[in-house]
Formats: sequence, C-alpha cells, structure tokens
Amino acid sequence: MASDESAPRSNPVSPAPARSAPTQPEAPPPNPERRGALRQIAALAAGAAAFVALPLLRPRRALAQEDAPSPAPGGTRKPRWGMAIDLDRCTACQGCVVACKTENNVPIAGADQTERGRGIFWMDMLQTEEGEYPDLKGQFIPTPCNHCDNAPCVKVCPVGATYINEEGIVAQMWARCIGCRFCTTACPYTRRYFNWQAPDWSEAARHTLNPNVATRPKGVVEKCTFCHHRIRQARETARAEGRAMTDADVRRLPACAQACPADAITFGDLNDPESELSQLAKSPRAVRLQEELGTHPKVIYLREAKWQE
Amino acid sequence: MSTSRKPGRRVAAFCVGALLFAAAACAVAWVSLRPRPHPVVQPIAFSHRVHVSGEEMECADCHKRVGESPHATFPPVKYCMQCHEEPQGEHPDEPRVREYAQRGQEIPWVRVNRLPGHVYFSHASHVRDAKMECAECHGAMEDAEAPVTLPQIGHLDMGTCMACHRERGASNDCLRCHK
Amino acid sequence: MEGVTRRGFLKGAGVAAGAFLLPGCGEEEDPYALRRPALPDGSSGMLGQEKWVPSVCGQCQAGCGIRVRVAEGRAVKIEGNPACPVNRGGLGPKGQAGLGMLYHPDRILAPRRRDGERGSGRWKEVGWDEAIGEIASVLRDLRARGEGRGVVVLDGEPRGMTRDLWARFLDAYGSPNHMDHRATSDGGKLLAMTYMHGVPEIPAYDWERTRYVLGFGASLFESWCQSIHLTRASSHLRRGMPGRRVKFVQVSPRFSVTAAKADEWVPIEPATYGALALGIGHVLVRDGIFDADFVRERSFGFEPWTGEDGRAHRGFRDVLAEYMPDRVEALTHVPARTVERLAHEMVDNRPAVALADGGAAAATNGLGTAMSIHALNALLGSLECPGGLLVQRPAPLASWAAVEPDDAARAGAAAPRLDGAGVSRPLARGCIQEFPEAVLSGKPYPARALFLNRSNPVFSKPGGGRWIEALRKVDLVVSFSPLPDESTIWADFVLPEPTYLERWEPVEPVPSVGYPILGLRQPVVDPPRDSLAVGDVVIRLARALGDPVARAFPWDGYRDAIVERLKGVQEAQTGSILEPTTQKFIRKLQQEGIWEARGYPFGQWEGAFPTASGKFEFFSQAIEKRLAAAFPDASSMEAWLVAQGVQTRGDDLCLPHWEPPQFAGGEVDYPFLLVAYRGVAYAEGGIRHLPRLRELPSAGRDAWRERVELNPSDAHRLGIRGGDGVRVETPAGRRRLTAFLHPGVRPGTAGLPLGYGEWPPRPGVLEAPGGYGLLAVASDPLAGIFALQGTRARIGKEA
Amino acid sequence: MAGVNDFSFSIKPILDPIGKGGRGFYLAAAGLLMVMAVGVYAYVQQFVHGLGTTGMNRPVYWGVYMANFVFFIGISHAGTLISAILRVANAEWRRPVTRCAEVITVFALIFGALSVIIDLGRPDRLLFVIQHGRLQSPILWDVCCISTYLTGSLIYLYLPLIPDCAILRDRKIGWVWLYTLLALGYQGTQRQKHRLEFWISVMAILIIPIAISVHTVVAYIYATTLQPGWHSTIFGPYFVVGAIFSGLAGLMIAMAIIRKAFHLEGILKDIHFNNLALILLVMTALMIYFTFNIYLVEITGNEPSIMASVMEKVTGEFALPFWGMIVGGFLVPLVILSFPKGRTVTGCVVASVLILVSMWIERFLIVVPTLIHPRLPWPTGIYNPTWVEWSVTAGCLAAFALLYMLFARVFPIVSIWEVQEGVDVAIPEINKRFEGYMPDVPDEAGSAAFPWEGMPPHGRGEREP
Repeated sequence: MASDESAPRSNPVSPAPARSAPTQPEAPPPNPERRGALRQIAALAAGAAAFVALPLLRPRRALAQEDAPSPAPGGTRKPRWGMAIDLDRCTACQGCVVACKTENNVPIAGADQTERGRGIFWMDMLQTEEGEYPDLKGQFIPTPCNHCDNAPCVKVCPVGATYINEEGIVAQMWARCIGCRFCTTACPYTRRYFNWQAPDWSEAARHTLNPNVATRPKGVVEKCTFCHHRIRQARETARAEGRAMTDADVRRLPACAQACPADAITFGDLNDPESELSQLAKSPRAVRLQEELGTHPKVIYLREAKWQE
Repeated sequence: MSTSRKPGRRVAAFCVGALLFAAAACAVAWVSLRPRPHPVVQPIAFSHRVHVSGEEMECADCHKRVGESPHATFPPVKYCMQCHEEPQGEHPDEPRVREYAQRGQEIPWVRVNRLPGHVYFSHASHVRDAKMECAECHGAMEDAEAPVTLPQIGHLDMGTCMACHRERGASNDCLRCHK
Repeated sequence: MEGVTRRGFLKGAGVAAGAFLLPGCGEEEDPYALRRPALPDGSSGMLGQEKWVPSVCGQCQAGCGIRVRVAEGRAVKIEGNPACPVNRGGLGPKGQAGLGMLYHPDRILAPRRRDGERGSGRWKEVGWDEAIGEIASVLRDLRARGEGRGVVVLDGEPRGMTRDLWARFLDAYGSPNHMDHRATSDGGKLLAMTYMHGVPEIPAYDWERTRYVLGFGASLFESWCQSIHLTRASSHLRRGMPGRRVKFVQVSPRFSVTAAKADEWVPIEPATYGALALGIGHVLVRDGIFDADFVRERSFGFEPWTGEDGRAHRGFRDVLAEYMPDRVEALTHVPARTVERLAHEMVDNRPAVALADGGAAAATNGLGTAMSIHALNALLGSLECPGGLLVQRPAPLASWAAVEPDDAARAGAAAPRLDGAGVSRPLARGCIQEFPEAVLSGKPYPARALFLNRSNPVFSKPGGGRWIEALRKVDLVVSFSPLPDESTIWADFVLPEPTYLERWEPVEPVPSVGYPILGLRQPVVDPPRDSLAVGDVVIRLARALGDPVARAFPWDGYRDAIVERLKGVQEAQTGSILEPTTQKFIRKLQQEGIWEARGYPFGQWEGAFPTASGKFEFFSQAIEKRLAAAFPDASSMEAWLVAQGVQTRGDDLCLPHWEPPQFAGGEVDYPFLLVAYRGVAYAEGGIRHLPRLRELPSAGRDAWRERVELNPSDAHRLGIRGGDGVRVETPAGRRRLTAFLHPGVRPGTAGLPLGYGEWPPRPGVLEAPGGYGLLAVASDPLAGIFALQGTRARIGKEA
Repeated sequence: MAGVNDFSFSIKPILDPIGKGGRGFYLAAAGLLMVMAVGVYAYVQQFVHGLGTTGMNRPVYWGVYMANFVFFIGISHAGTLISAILRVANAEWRRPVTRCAEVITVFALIFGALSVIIDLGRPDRLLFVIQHGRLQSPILWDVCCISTYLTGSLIYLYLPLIPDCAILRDRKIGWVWLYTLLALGYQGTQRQKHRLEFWISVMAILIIPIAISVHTVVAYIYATTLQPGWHSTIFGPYFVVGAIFSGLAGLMIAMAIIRKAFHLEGILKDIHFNNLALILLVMTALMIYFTFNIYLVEITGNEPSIMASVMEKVTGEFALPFWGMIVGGFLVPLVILSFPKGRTVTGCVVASVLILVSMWIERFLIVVPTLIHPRLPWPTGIYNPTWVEWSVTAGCLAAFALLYMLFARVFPIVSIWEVQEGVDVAIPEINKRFEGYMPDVPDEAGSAAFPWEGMPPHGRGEREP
C-alpha cells in the first residue's frame, strides 16, 4: 500500500485496476436508486413512529371502564378510600406495624439488611426528637402510603406498574414492575419499598403466610394497598348477605386499623359525607403530610391536642 | 471481484439470513423450553359422567363451596360415603374409597387447575354474583369418563380474563384480580 | 424429567445466552407463586378453609383476648378479640408477633436430656415417661433424705393455674421455695398494696372516669403491666369525651415514648420519686386541699397516735411536714414551683390518680417510694371511687380440695426460704435476685433440684454470670420451655411445653378493669408432636412420686384440674355466660374466648381494706408486726439497719418515707447511672428471639444490635459517635454494646433497653447476655425489691 | 475527484494500526479484559442475588449506577454533537478530530444505556418498557431519545466511514470482507460522493437537537420528581452543558492517547488541542456559571429540605469530593486552559482528567446527597457502594476502553478522506469564503488581489477556529 501514496493527485478517479472492469455501467438510472433511498427513509421513519406511538395506541388501562354494579357505601357512587390517624390517640405502640407485616406477608429483613436500612414497613413509624435535655419534644407518626390523589410515583412509572385505581388506591402491580425504582425516588414520603433481594421465607416463617396476599420476589417495588384484599373480602361478605357495604364494615378494616388498641386509625370513604372519616377530615385538627407539595394525600392526620384544648 | 457489484444485496442477504437464523433459534427454544402441563395421576378413577349424567348430580353437590367461597373445593370423603357406604357398582376403585374413609384419610385428589400465585380468583363471585355456569370455563364435565388429569382451562391468560370482563362489563382494575 | 432437563439447560445456558432474552430464568416455575409449605395433611380438601379461634394472648401478663385466623391449617394472623374488655379488639405489637413464637425455627419438639457436660449444648431426646421417671426418682430420694426443702421452683407465672399446681405440688411435697419474679418487676407496688391496703395484688384503675394521671416512672404506653388496656383508656380519656381531656403527666429521668406522648413531662433525678410524692403530699396537707373526709374516716395513721401499749407514734402528717417543696427540689431537681402546681392540678382535676411502676419503685428505697406514691392516692381520696384506684375482683373459680400434707411436707414447708424472703429481707414476699448467692453459699441449706417454669433467669434476672454458676451448682435443673434459651443450656432436662397458642389455660388477666374477667386460652393449632403442658407434667410427676404427694393430684390430667375450677364460675351463674352445665359453659367460653361480670361495686367500704385496722393504713401495722417478728429487740434491729446502710428509723419504717437510694459501684469508678427499661417490644422472654419485634421501626437501623443510650453531650465528651461500639462495665459484668445517641437520656445516665441479646443462645458461654447481665444485684434492704435503677457503669469507646 | 487512493499527505500512520496490534495493545487488551471479567462476575452476582449486593437502600434508592448513567451519556456528547456542530459551522480544523469523537459517542451511549439496565431490579422484564411503555414517564422519554440518538450516531459514524472502508477494501488491509460489506460499493464517484456529503450534512443537522434532547431528558428524570435539589428548571441545560463539558474532556484524553499510541503527531496537531481547549475553556466557564447559579439560588432560598442536601455537600459528609470537584474540576482547569501555555497536549490532558473525574463526582453528588435527605424527617440515609458497584463500574469503563481500542484497530481512527478533502476542497473554499468576508475589491485592482493565492498548500496553517 505504500506505493499508492506517491500516486499523482491529478488522477482522482482511478479505481483499483482489478475491480475497475465491471464498474463501467456503474451508475444505474438515478431515479430508482433515489426512490429506493426514499423508501428506506420512509420505512425507517414509519418504524420509528410506530415505536414511539405504540405505547400511545395501546388501549388505555381500564380505569375509566364502568365497574360491575358494586355495592359501596353511599349507594352506587364509587368510594374513595382514605384513612385518618389520630395522633392524639396514638401511643406509638407500633401494633399497626406488626399487624401490617403479618397481614401482608411483608418479609422480615434480618440483622444485616436492617442495618443497611432495607427493612420493609408498609406501615412505618416516623419519629422525631427535637431539643436538648430537658427541653424535648418528640413526635411519633405512623405512616402508611398516603395514597395521594395526585401521586408523584404514579406519574413516573415507565410501565404502568403503579396506578390509581377506581377507588383511589395507589396500587402496585409487582408482576409488572421492572424495578427501576423511579417511583421510590419520586415519592416525597419515602413510602415505597424495594425488594433488594429475595425475601427470606424460611420453612417456619412460610407457615404464617396469608393466603390472600401474594409474596413478592426480589427486584420489585411493593407498598401499602390499604389492605385491598380485606376490602374485597368485606364487599363479598356484604354481597353474600345481600346488602351494601356500610361505613361500619370498613371503619376498622385494614389490618393496622383493626389492630390499633387506641382506635386511632379510621378507615373509610371520603366520598361519603356521612362516613366517620369524612367527619374527621373536617376536624380543625386535620392535617396532611406535606400538603404544600400538592400531592393530595388521602391519609389524614389529626394533630395532637394540648391539655384543655 | 463481482462481489462489489451488488453489495446491497449481500447486506440484505446477510441480514435476512441472520434474522431467519435467530427466528429459527427462538422457535426451537420456545418449543423445547415452553412449560407444558404434564398429566397427573388421580388416586381414584372417578367418572364425572357417571355422577353428573348418570346420577343427575349437580356440580355444587360435591364442590360445595363453589357459591360461597373463592375455592370450589374438593369433596371430603364423607360426601362420597353418603352413597358409597354400600357398594354401588363393580368398579375396582370403588372399595378403595371406603378404604380411605375407614382409615380416616381424605382421598388425595390432585389439583390440576391452578392460577399463578399473584392472581386472586373467586368462584363465588363468578358463580353466585355473575351467575356463570360451571361449564363456561370447565367444559362439558358431564361427558368426562376419566378423572381430570390436565388443566381444563389451558388458554387462560390475562387477556382471556380481561376480554371476558370487558364483554360483561366487569371491572378490569388490576387490583380486582391481582393480590 | 422434563422439568429437570429444562432447569439443567437453563442453568448451563441461561447466563451465557443473555439474561434478557429468557425472562424469568433462574427462577422457579411460577415466579408469582405464593410459596408456602404443603398443607399439614397434604390434602387439597382444605383449600380455602379457614376459621377464627378465640384465645388469650400470652406474650405478657396482661391477658388480652385474641382471635387467631387459621387458614388451611396454619395460624396466619392474630387479632384482638373485640369481646375482651381488656383490649376490645386492639392488640399491641407483642401480641401480633406471637406467630413468630408458634412457628419459631428453633422450637424444641421433644423432651431432651443432657448428653455431655452441663452447658455443652449436646442433647439426647428421651420419652416423657423416661424423663418424668428419672426426675421423680431424684425427688423421691431427696424427700427420703429429708432434703425436700432443697427443691426450688422458679415460676415465671405470677398467677394462673399452672402456678397454683406448682404451689400445690410444693405444699404436698414439702418445700417453701416457690419463687416468682415479682421482686424484679412490680414488687414495690405489690408490697405497698399489701401493707397499706391489705390486698396482696396490684391495683386496677377506673380509667373511664379518671381526670388526671400522674405517672411516676410509669412507662404507661410501653411496659406498664396493662399497656394495651391503658392505650385504649388514654385514647378514650383524651378524645372519647367531647370537651373534656384528661391530663397525663409523666415523671421520669428518661424521655421515653410515654414522656413524649404525655401532656407534660417532668424530668427527675433517678430513684427520687418518693421525695416528689411526699412533696406533693406536703402541699396537699399544708394547703388543706387533701380529702379530709376520706383520711378521717377511712384511714389509719395520718395523725400522730398512741398505741395500746401507751407508746406515742408518729403520723403521716409528721412525715409530710418535713418535705417542703424547696427540700424536694434539692432532692429531685424538680422545681419547687412544679411540685406546688402538680399538687394543685391534681386536686383541681379530681378524680386524679398517681401511678407507680416497676421503674419507680425499683430502687433500694423502693418500698418507701411505692408507699409514698400510694399514699398520694389516699390523700386525694382516689381509692375505691369512680375514676380512682380499684381492687380487681377475682373470678369465682372453684378451689381445689385442700392439700393434706404429711409430716415431712410440713417440715419442709416450714424451712426458711432460700431467697431470704421473710428472713434476711423481713418485709419481702420474694427476693429471687438473691437466690443465686444462697445457692452458691449453700446457706441456709443447699438447693438440690431446680424447676424453671417459663423462667429464664440467666437472661432476665440481674447478677450477671452468678446465675450460671448457681445453675451449674444445683444437682438437677429442669427447664420447661418451648424454645431453647440461656438457662435451658445449663439444664439437665428440657421439657418442651406447647406455646401459649397451643395449650389450654384459664387466664385471669393482670388487674385492669376491676370487675371479674376470665379468659380461656385454647389451642388454635395442634401442638407439636411431643410436647406436654407443664400442668400435665406436674400431675404426672406427682403421680410418679406416689402417695402422699400423688394424693393431692386426683386428676387424670391438667384439663380435669381446669374443668374442676371452671365449674365454680359456671355455678356462680353470673356474668356474660350463663349455662346450665359446666360442659356447656366451657363450650361457650371456647366460642367467646372470654367471660366477664361487668360492673364494679363502688362504695363497698365494708372489707375494702383487709388490714389490722380495717382502714387504709398510712401507718402499716403489718410492717410493724413483721419487723417485730424479725428482730427480737431494738438494738439488733439498729445493728442490722446500720449494716444495711438504712437511714430511716423508728416509726418512719412503717410510714411512707424517703430513704436515700444506694447504688452498686462508686461514682468515681462508675460515672454513669444505668437507667434500664423495657421498651414496648419486650415480650415474655425478651425481644431477641422474635424478629418482628426486633425490627420495629422505632429501633431504627441498629435494631438488631444491643444498645446503650447516651446523651449526645456525654457521648461527645467521650468521643463516641452514634453506632460506635462501646464497652460498658458495671460491678456485675461487662459487655460490648452499640452506642445510640438520644437527647432524651439525662446527662450522667445511660439508657439500657432490656430484652436484647444474641439469638440463638450459644452453649457454654459463661457471661450472662442481654442487659440484665450488666445489672448488679441490689435490693431494698427491708423489702427485697430489686433495684433496677441501682447500678452504676463505666462507659468507654471500644478500641 | 475525491481519491480513494491518492493522498497529499502520509496516511501510513493512520493505516498502520489497522488489523494488527503490538505488544502494548495486547497487554492493554488483556488488562482491560481482566477488569471486564471482574465486572461481569460482579454483575452475575447481582443478577442472581438481587440489588441487595449493592450498597443501595431506603431511602438511597439510586446510587453509583445512576451516576454512571448520567456520566456515560454525558461523555457521549463528546463526539457526535461536537463533530456535528463543527461540521455545521464549517470549522475546517475538525477534519482529523471527528472520527475519534463520533466513536466515543456510540460506545459511551451503549454503556450509558447499559448502566440503566444494570440498575434494574428486574432486567428480565426490560421489554416491558416497550410492551407496556407509558409515554408520560420520563424514563420512556429517555428510552426514545437514547435509542434515537444511538441510531443517529451510528449512522453518523457510519456514513463518513464508507469512503475509508473503500480505501481499506481497495488496499486489501485487514478484514477485507468486512470493509467490502461496509463500503457498499463506494467508488468515490462524483455522484456517490455528493450524495454521501448531502446525507452527512443532513445527519449533522439532525443530530444536534437529538443530542441536546438526550441530556435534557436525562435531567428530567431527576427534575420531574419532587426531590429537594432535583426539582429545578435549570437542570436540563445544566446537564447539557455538563455533558459537553465532560465529553470534550473525554475526547481530548482519547485524542492524546491515540496521538501518542499511533504516532499521529503530524495529523492530530497541537493546534487541534488548542482549539478544542478553547471550547473546553468556554464550557468550564459555563459550568462554573451554572453551578454558581444552582447553589446560590438553593442557598438563598434556604428551604430546609434542600438545605439538608446542600449542607451535606458544603460542610458535611461530601465536603471533600464537593470542594475537590469545584476546585480541581472547575477552577484549576479554568486556570490551565486560560493560558496558551496551558493549552498544550499535556496541559489539556491534565485538565481533562481533572474534569472527567470531577464530573463523575458531580453526577454522584447530584444523585446521592439528595436521596440521603428525603423530605420527611428521617434518620439520615447511608450509602456505601459495595465492591459489586465499583466492579461493574470499572468493568463498564474497561469495556468502553476496549471497544474503543478495537475500533481503532479495525477502522481508521482519523477520517482519511475527510482530511484529504480538506486539502482538495476546503482550501479553495476557504479562500473563497475569506474573499467573501473582505471588502469588495474594485475590478481594476487586478486579479492577484490576494497574496496567498499561489502559495503551496502545506505551507499554510488552518486559521479558522
């Protein structure tokens, strides 16, 4: 190849001799070739468009679909589930935490994982302590998922594994989850949990698994469901008895609310103005966590009151 | 070399060849690796035909909880004993039913129809509330001579469920069926 | 075969072929399957089958009613029983975590005999007949040799049928050594009730109507004996009555959950509650705002009085006169203003109650403290009145026929107790923490056989390694436990008992509502293949010993003994279950889980105070009598008091009084005072074996570590950061713990959560694990109450 | 006219490495392969045992992998964007630089995308993104933009490669079958060449908005959440600037290595480094400007949740990397590049290495401190990356370097024909262009108005930056 370097510049179109022969009718008619190129581009563009548009063209999730007539508190209107947690009643016993763990087959983290901060608590206990001895203030806030009406986690999920269902529950379909953890980072309450590894269901621990709730594998996100399976059960019971589900049926329905010895947790339908929850939501003590973010949480906290307040 | 004449074709040929190969490999993999149900062996040669067509029994006579519980459930041996306390025929398996009962054991029927663990399915909802017939899913059991050894509802994937739900106006909310 | 080929293929090729192309590779066939073990009987007939079984929780003594969901043969959830007045459907974390106990991987499933050195951890499974036969032959020999008094039962049950059976056994066999754990838990409160009220039981409270609660160290919402009931009550008192809200004041050195949740927290110097109570009493009397009617008519010893023998005695008024708020401030560091305010608030918001807890009275001045706090209730007129302090009425259980002991039994039972209760600790009912020293010294007589009934003293009693040494010295150690623990390691026999979810037991809860209640504990699932209730073992043991012991146990089994007593409740024909026959009654009780006879009889003053005077005694004549019996004359008593370092003298010993606390370890060598406490997760037997309790979110990331809490300023001074390993040394032992910085710990003290430690317990370790291993044996010199807040410690950063 | 065979400069050093490698090459390749093997082993561990093998936890749900993702995507901006901008701007000195830049784009992009896949809890469900994709999610935007950018960059790399493949084919160097295939029968005819140049310029224009969109949507992944410190309108442009900044640094390091390894001092000349360094200088200044902007606004706003993460960087646990990044990554390079003496090859390499390391730290400091301080009061998060994360990161870097090395051994790393074309076409064009810049010269001044008209081509330096 070294010899070529000295070749005269003035001979730009000099194909290699061995190959030059058949290139004589070199240029096929321009039009077909151009058309071919255009066709290629068109095909490419169409492919790209299809790729981009495919997700859009898919039928939308069934959110808007009419439900089968389902008896709900307050008639045929769809319930919008919410929860009130009265911090003045709560004594931070964490019975709700353990009840939730057992009910929902939430795995035990173990020493190593706990130390790494990987414990899973669908119902968690947020605690703060401020001040210096002896001027101290302490707060204990049981925190389930807030089931925001405007949930930041739902907006970011790339595969629709999380969505807000027709009754306001922010659901997590772990069978769809790809484990990107965008939702966990997007949740301003840090109330979504990732299975960092396969949960350790030892032979003994498996006995305690609730058959109504699936266990989750490694690599997916899980979260509080407002004990959806218990709502379903209550609804089926009511239906079997030929009546509508009432506020009394659901008042202490989720495992946390059921367990609370202080009766601090009230579950119910925010769409039903008569429900106890709706009444509590009107309380001057009612606040929601980080309301300023515009997430519209459906978990309502009732502030601690002062003596003689 | 003549190869340089129609290089586009060569590229195309190469690509098509590669695609064909990949497709073939996938097909082979799919066929050989696809999970297939294998037939199970039932402990007793139970004939649905004899009981349903012959004796005119209803499904719910044995699968008692079908209208009230998520599970249709297998009948306990004591149901069998209501008729088979005394010999009813000459089938060699019939005395074995009594043997189980005498030993205080349940007949170890093997369950064949299964849904994945993250799916919630309620027989009661479908039978009691939606008024569906058993045969709509389970087929003509009144003609089944031999006990069931393979899943009868082989094609039951999520699309099937959702299509039917859509048709009947039932909810397709994910939470409705997933747990 | 196909599955195997497929899996094999995947294993070989999966990773190489690209994980992304073969979804689910390396996972089980159905990646979504709810993985659970095969059903117990292997038949799918049980699919979807489930039931709820009512029972009574056994994770603490509170006796909350529970219902257990049994799905497909497995117990999968515990919930509160709404019918039970103790908890009305609620249930705390301990109760919820009970399944961890039931399905614990370390369950002992058959009786074991030691197979090797003590503590080697080598066991051989034996049959029940063999085990009971061998134990019986040892007991028979001892009795024959006249050493029957050396048989000791450490009983983890302060009440209940099993305890009664053991008591009966020892009565018939002939030993005084039936020791419970109350000296290390609620002993102070119990003695105050015994000596002032005349009732040997801790009080109940009428929470429905109380309007002011002053808790002295009472960790009401954590480890108070009735935390769940109280949680319910506080919820009602705060938000259940529109326009009225009860004030909770918590007095404690450590800023606990209770302190944070209280309306007011009053920080105080450790072990000085008594002085504060006397100070409040002072203000009440000085300002003339105490309940003069009650004091005049229903109490004894408030004013100075003269005895029948003509001796003048001091009255409670004289004692109170000495506790001016300024002096109290100097002792407790509670501002005098606060003392005055608290006194007035209590009077302004009657009915008000003052509560003490194990923590408050658990000091070397425990009895005086407990009496001072209890006396406050009397000054406020809060005894036996709506919203005040009640005496729990017992359920009308029938009693068994009395034991007819033979001479040997009588002689044995009359021997002095090995723990010194009633002897070296004249006012004590029990003093379990001093038992190891008696064993090791062999005085007054050697301990020969030791039965650990639901008791794990190595882990849950102070004294560090002394317990291990003591267990090694006793000839025969038998432990009843469903799980291996730190004490079973040193036992000769481990006899597995079904857990509380698998056994029969009528349960009378810790006093809570005042009116009689009775729960029935029943098996929710079948007990494991080879376990036996302790009650059955006692009966079989007695039978094996033959008469005269066997004569006291005329039943075929434990169930018969239970039925005999339940008969009394049925025959009383009161309460929530009225049935014509005992059998029907029991069946109904099985369905309901609880029997109750609502309504507390207020205003029944007749017999309300079964004391010598028939009144509430500020001046306890029972104490006076006991002291007189223990010390022949004044000089021997004086000598003893001096030797014990007691500063109180004379009548004050019988009155609520203040005694400066003593601590194990000098202030120079051991600069930190350990404030040991039980958190909300402390279940029966600790926390360490139940992961769900260990991992409570409140424990944070260090949940699995054994912790010591330091004030950040102390930690900073020592160069310790949160999470660092620190060495904690006390006169009783040393241990490596993890530092946890907590601004709520009083500077100069260190918080020590109890119940943590390693799991499973390791055989052969001579050091006592867990927080108790660090606590020195310090007791109230007279009353034998264990001083939980009586140990000083040296804390340094671990290199 | 553009020759496939005739060149006015020595192409020997360019063609020499093709198809063969020296001892150094094999040693380096072996070393990189070993690092890669460790990375693959680490990933297999992670795949089998789950993301628990990493140091991530609640609330630090993202860590090194997401930093790598942003970092690699940033590096990828080196090439295509820079070469496209220079091409569109007719900066003639770009000619020897473009190829090595474009290659960086393709490979860096691959590893950027791979970093996200590595970060997935369920990589086996990757295709769900297409099957069930939700276009409302910024991740989908990323998938679209990155795949478009990857396709575009591949085409943009491939188009200028066609004539060079033809050269290799014709000279029968290396894998002739491959070059034959890739050359698509290119013979350098006028029409072929014209068409090639047309499409190259189309791609050059197309690729610029695509490239900008890519890093903007990468920023959106953070900015669309409510996390303190991420939820910022400036994040898109900030990421784009950071990307070009780090990309340039990466490019200069690559160029310096290539120049040294292949003895291309005569082709990749000091002037190229000088010119790139000037762009880098501008980017450094921009980067400082943006960083100043972000932190000033955050600090003056003094919102507690944001301040928690800011203070963690300024005075807390991350103070050392943060100030190291500010000083070592921004200020020192600014000084070095400001002076002509600093814009030598050595100076450029020093500055670039500093910048590259700092930019990785910068990405890390965007991800981690914010997650350590979530909005709700929470005991401060901890994050200690494990060996798995470091190994996978090292493996990715090694694989990137190895691929780059292999490419340089298979294809000419300097675009031969483009350089030649510069000689053939650009010089007269520049002359003409320059003429256009000058005041119109009256006809009577004569035709020899420009004194450089007749000078030999080799005697002139390129003057257009």
